[in-house]
Amino acid sequence: MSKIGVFVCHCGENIARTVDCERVVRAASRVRGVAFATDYKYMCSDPGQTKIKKAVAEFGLTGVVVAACSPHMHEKTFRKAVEESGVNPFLCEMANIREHCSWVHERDESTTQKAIELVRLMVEKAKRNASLTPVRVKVTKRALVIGGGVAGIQAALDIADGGHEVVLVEKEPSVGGHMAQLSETFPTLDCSQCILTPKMVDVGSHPRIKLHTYSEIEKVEGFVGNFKVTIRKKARSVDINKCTGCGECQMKCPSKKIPSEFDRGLKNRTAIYIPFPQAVPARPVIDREHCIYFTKGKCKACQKVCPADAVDFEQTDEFVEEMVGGIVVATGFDLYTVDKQGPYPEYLGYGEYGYGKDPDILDGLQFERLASASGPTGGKILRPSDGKEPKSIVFLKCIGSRHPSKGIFFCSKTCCMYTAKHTMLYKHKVHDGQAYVFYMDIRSPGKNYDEFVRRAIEEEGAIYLRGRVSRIYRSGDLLIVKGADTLSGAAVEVEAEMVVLATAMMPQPGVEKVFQKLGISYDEYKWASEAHPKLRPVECATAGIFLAGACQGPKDIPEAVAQASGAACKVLIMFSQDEMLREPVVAKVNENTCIACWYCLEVCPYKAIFKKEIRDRKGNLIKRVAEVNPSLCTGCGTCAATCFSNSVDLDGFTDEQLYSEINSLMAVGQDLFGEPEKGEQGEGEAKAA
Amino acid sequence: MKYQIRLSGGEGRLAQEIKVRCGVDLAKCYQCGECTAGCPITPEMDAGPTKTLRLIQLGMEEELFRLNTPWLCASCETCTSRCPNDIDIALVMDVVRQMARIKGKEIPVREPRVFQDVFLKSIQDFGKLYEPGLIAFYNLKSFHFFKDVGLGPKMLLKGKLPLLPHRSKNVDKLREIMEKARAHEEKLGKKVQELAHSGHGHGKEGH
Amino acid sequence: MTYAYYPGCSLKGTAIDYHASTMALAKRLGIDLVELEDWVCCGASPAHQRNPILAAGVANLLLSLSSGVSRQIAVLCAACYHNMKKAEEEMRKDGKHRNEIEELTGIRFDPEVRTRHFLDILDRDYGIEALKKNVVRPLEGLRVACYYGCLLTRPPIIAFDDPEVPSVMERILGAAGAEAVSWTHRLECCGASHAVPLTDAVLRLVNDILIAARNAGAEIIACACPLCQANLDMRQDAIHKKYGVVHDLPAVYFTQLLGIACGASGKEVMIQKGMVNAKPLLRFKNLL
Amino acid sequence: MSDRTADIREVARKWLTDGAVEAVVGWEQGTYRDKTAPVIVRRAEEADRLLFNERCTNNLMTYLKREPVRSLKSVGIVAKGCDIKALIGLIQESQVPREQVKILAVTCPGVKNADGALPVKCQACEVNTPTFYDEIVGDKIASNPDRAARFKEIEKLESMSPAERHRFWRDEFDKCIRCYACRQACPLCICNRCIAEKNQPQWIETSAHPRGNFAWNLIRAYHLAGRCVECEACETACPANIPLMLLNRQMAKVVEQAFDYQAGRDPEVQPPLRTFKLDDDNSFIL
Amino acid sequence: MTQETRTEASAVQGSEAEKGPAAWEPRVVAFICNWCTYTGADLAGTSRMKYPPNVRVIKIPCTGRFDPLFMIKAFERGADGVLVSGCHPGDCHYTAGNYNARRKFTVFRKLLEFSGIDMDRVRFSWISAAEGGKWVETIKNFTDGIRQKGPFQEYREMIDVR
Repeated sequence: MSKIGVFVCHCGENIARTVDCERVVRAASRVRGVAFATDYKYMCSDPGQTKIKKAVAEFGLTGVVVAACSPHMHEKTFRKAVEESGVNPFLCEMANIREHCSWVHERDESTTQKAIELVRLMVEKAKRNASLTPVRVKVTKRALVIGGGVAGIQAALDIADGGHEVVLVEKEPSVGGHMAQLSETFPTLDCSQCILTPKMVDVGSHPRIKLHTYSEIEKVEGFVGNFKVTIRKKARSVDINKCTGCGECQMKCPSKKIPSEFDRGLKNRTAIYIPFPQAVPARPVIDREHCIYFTKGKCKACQKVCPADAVDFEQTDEFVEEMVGGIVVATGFDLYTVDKQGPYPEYLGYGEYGYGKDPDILDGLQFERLASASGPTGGKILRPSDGKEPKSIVFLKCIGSRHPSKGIFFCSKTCCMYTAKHTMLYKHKVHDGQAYVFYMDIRSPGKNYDEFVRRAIEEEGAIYLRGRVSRIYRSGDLLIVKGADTLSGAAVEVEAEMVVLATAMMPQPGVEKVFQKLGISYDEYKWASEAHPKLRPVECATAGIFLAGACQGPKDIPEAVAQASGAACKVLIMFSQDEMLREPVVAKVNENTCIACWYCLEVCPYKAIFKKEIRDRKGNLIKRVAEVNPSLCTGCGTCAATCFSNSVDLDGFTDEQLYSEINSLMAVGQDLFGEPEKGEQGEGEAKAA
Repeated sequence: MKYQIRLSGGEGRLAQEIKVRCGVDLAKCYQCGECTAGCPITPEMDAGPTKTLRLIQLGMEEELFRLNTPWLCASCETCTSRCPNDIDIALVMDVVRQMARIKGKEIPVREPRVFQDVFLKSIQDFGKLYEPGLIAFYNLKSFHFFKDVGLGPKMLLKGKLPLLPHRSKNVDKLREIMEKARAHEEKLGKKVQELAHSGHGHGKEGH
Repeated sequence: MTYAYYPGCSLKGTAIDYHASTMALAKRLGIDLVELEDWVCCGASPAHQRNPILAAGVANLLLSLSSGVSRQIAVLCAACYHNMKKAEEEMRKDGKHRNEIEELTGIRFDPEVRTRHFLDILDRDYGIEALKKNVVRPLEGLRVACYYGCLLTRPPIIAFDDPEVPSVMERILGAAGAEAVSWTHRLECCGASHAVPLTDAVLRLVNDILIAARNAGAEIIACACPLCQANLDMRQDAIHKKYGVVHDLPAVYFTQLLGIACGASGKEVMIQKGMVNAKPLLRFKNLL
Repeated sequence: MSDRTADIREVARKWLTDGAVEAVVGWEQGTYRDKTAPVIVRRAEEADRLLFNERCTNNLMTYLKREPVRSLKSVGIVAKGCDIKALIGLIQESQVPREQVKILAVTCPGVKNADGALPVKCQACEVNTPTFYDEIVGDKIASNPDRAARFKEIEKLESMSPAERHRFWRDEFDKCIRCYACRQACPLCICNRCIAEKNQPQWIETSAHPRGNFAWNLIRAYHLAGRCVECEACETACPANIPLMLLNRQMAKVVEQAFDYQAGRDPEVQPPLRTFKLDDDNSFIL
Repeated sequence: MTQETRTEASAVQGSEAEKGPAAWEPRVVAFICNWCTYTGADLAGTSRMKYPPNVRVIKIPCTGRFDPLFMIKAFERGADGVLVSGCHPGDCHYTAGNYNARRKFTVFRKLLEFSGIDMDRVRFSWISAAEGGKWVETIKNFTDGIRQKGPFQEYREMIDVR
């Protein structure tokens, strides 16, 4: 039989003014299972807390209900008090008779009545409270960073400088990501590589950073604090330790006609290649699809010339296991392509622009390469078709982005700024040229951003036309761009010599496979989803996994870097303790009645529910059931509410508790508190202090 | 075309009516101009599709029906197929024409309407299009007596114009459908009325 | 191979040559086209311009007509095809709309029915290879500008080829030995429905199209739509008067060229019906 | 015109002889001429007990979730298009492993109710020729579904005032004797321990009392929302003739309209109450 | 439980029988989520807004925890109206609890409506921690609405029959 103590707080006058606290005490004392009831001016004060502790000891209370302010205010206080008196803190509940009662109602019978019922409701709950112990999770103080773009680099460096080991995984042969491809960066126009390369070098040489380039995530097991990650190191066909990066092999390689990924096809590379001069590690890799030896069976030119004898054709993919406590996802973005069968087949291409087949129709990154001093043209703006300098150039914004009929609704956020930058770069390089920009809106919030755009228009003379373009077609030497200028309400035809499409920022193609392995959620476009759009923007719903950079949605460099440092900081916070404590409000499964329909598993936002096999001694499968991993569960209770047979329940908000809370509501009118029936003396009778 | 825009609530009504009549939601239009950019007839049009849709969004009925744009629309559906928001703009133009007729508005360009009438008359009578009749009628009604007369005899010469109209057995069914369509039009009209009275049809309606 | 056949008003009137050449071609390819019984006009543009639901209703009536042979209806006129296909697809797509139309017309929509443009039939059912086998008089060295106009590929739901970059006509005439020039105005509108009422606009558009074709080095234009053909063919005098440009560029139906390639005589395909005479050119290429 | 019965026996015999399945579940001639009964055929020579006719109204899938069939390693089951929908449901909710069942689909022109009438499910049937099976017998039959038929009765009820509707259901539910025949007959009532049998807490009162009856019948329908394949087994089974399908179909209608989902179509698709869309209808939430 | 049955009877009759219908007060049960609506209600309190005392709050961690059984039970216990409220879409403390809940609402609500339950006695709302005012308004007009409707007779009948 439970012995509940009820402690009614006056909160000075705050409660007592409108609620008749004595009556609440009297009523409470007559509720079944209440062993003691009293009131006091300030329950949260020291003497108040002492009252509670004394009562617990004196009457051997099995539960405590404090009728006072909102639990959000003082639940911790009172639970601590109860704990100090030697009772499990989770046996203490609060009835909110201040915010939800005394403060919002007039002094009136009905107000006191409500207070009484709220108390009774909490008593009914407290009766069914269980002693709970916080979930403890041990933490492996090692981090994994997925993606070696600027975000990944930043996160890795911060965590490593924070004193912890970091494993950095990059799928390309070198770190650097898209930022390494950029020419100059807005709004300061400082050279991208000048600011990035030092960081790349740091990552390569940092004592606490273990770099896996040309590698991918194979498998992720475990949970927060204890992930076991398997990494596939793709066969480079070059022994990095032997190789000195002299580049001889590149010179000799006979297959030279492979479009360079780094230069986005504007330049060719060899089959054995170092992606770009500043690559880290500055070691070549053999592209087996194009290598003559791998395709035709003979050549080995590179091997012959290699002074270090580092070329190894027999090399195979290698698997490495790493134990880590936290993971930072920085898989970044790629560009939507307007061609028919791009890497994003689920989105339509732009037939009206001839699917961008025309060599003089480029995308933003290609233009970056053209404008880059280290680019294919050494920084000159020249037409891929005939190497001629374009005297008129048209930039189109929102290509793919904000274009529902092509399947994409979102705004890519960075295009307004980099297009403005492009017009400037163009003007700086082609003084007698004219840049036109077709835009729908100019979105330039951010420090010095709008000033930057205005400069492009006012000083660099770019002509901005507010409208979309309906069609582009070639007529002789020119590209005819049929657009509109909605401000003058007219159709516009521009004769351009080059067209640059600001195509949408999209998640890396196939990145969802990584997300699935990590068990983190992503939206319809496959952008990774954060735990809370406002308050937890760098965490994933899955504990121990954090987001950095454009894998979460379009971002520019400063944002990506800021978020990366945020993520790193979150990891460091996690690593600051050896163990993590978590509220014991977690779901549990009744294995006898569970029928493995996996509804709970599907609705769980935290992927905290797993399939468990129950086997007999001989190991024969008896049945499958759902199992909750308490260190992942955060106690939303969606599973419990979804299970048809209520085979899942939630500690702290159990079916029984809620049932009896609802039940207690029939306590309307005085009647329920009428004199206890015969034979119920004593147990119903509580000593009113 | 000059006018000052005064807004005093209830602007959503016009868009609402369009939505009721053809299901097109003009709240979707973000005025990107792609329709105007692609429209083959813009040079002849006073406003062009984009501006026309804008007037609807702002509930400017009078100005809308003063436009020649809807009447010059050639129904080539370039706008519809390229609209980034999948708005069937060509359909909207049709509906505007329809509403102008229902509300008995004075139309800026008469030719297309006359052509429409004559054409439909022809198929109502014969179930099929009797082209020579069409051209003749049309010229009479639109007072361009000698329009395409140049062509007529030539075409006859070339045997391109049959001399007698042929008549289809399904004409009655066709007429019935035309009748029903008219009825349906009125039904929608009532629905519009109700919505207007029930105070619906404000900007929010779209979402 | 048997299909129901909906000619539509034009093919029995101004575009009688389209009809004739199609029949001649079909005969040679062994495709029978059985005309729908008691068909009526599809309403062209005026119907939906008057009242969109009217167009859909009429289309549903047409779709319900029997030919006794097939639920696949071959259509030649781009306007008819556009109206019927659009109505068909929309009813298939949207149940609510479908019920509305069924109620309006009192005719049950049969989801089995398919509106097919003859180009599509040649391309997908008959097959380019099979077509090649039937070519007896290759259109050697004939530089053709294939003109689709608007109604054939718009809106995308009715398109049977890439709506923005179609290639079906090029492939088919290519198979017949012609040299299909690549040009820019294949999908530009000719002002179709304004053919009669707004001649000025039409002249401007047609002129642009003809210029583009000329610049691409075309000797003849192939059309798949009576309105387009009529405009491109008949307006050249007027254009001369208005812009002082002499195009003298014959515009014929793709079926006429194919028919000739497959051995039909010029008379059979009524090649003489064009206002701009195509005979000299074809003779010169000794195709006649 | 193929003889479905013969073909079924043929296939069943084949499967049983070459050991593809341990047993075949199907229909056999019932005690009364115009009735069929479910049968489990374990030996090839028994295959001739199987038959198919317009009286094969019952949905056999419900046996898959019960002994003795449940524990079989591999079982063949004769199924009409509509029955297969239920199986798809069971597969979606991983109650039946696809690889353990061999579906002997039979094309079906429609079956008859006890009263000889054509059930609504047949009027609205769009799977006369099943599409999801291992083997199929019978000539293909084109479907011409009258989808509206499903909701005719519902619309009548919807036209009533809430009070009238409540009265209607009060009277219907008052007839309920809580025999749970509906539950037993339903192929998709998959719980071992039904919520109605859960005590501590006893959410749903077990006595045949209006209060409990109302709760039971509502929750039953709710638990089948987006899962019920409209096989009408519950209604057929109900000794009190409570029009349970009204509730089920109403749920089906809601799910169709709100989530654009129809049960029993595609084993790959998530049932609606196991997933969500960010842009689900929010209009009724103030 | 003897007491249960005893009080059950009185639970329902109690108020009316003793005080007569005049004194009848609507009884509203609110299932609200701990993070948004509960905090919103707290805000209403700290800013001393006023609303009718008819509402009884039952705290759940998230609307995702809400099981339609709760609503039925509440009505069985004599509630005249039931409110369920949680975080706005996109604000759920548990990211997706309210989305799952929303689907449950959609379905169950229609079921209640179909079974003749008066929809004015059931309400769903999203009330954020900042919307103290909205909480007050919601309770006010929900309670007033029910007051006009009077006691939930249809359900009472089902409860009372012996």
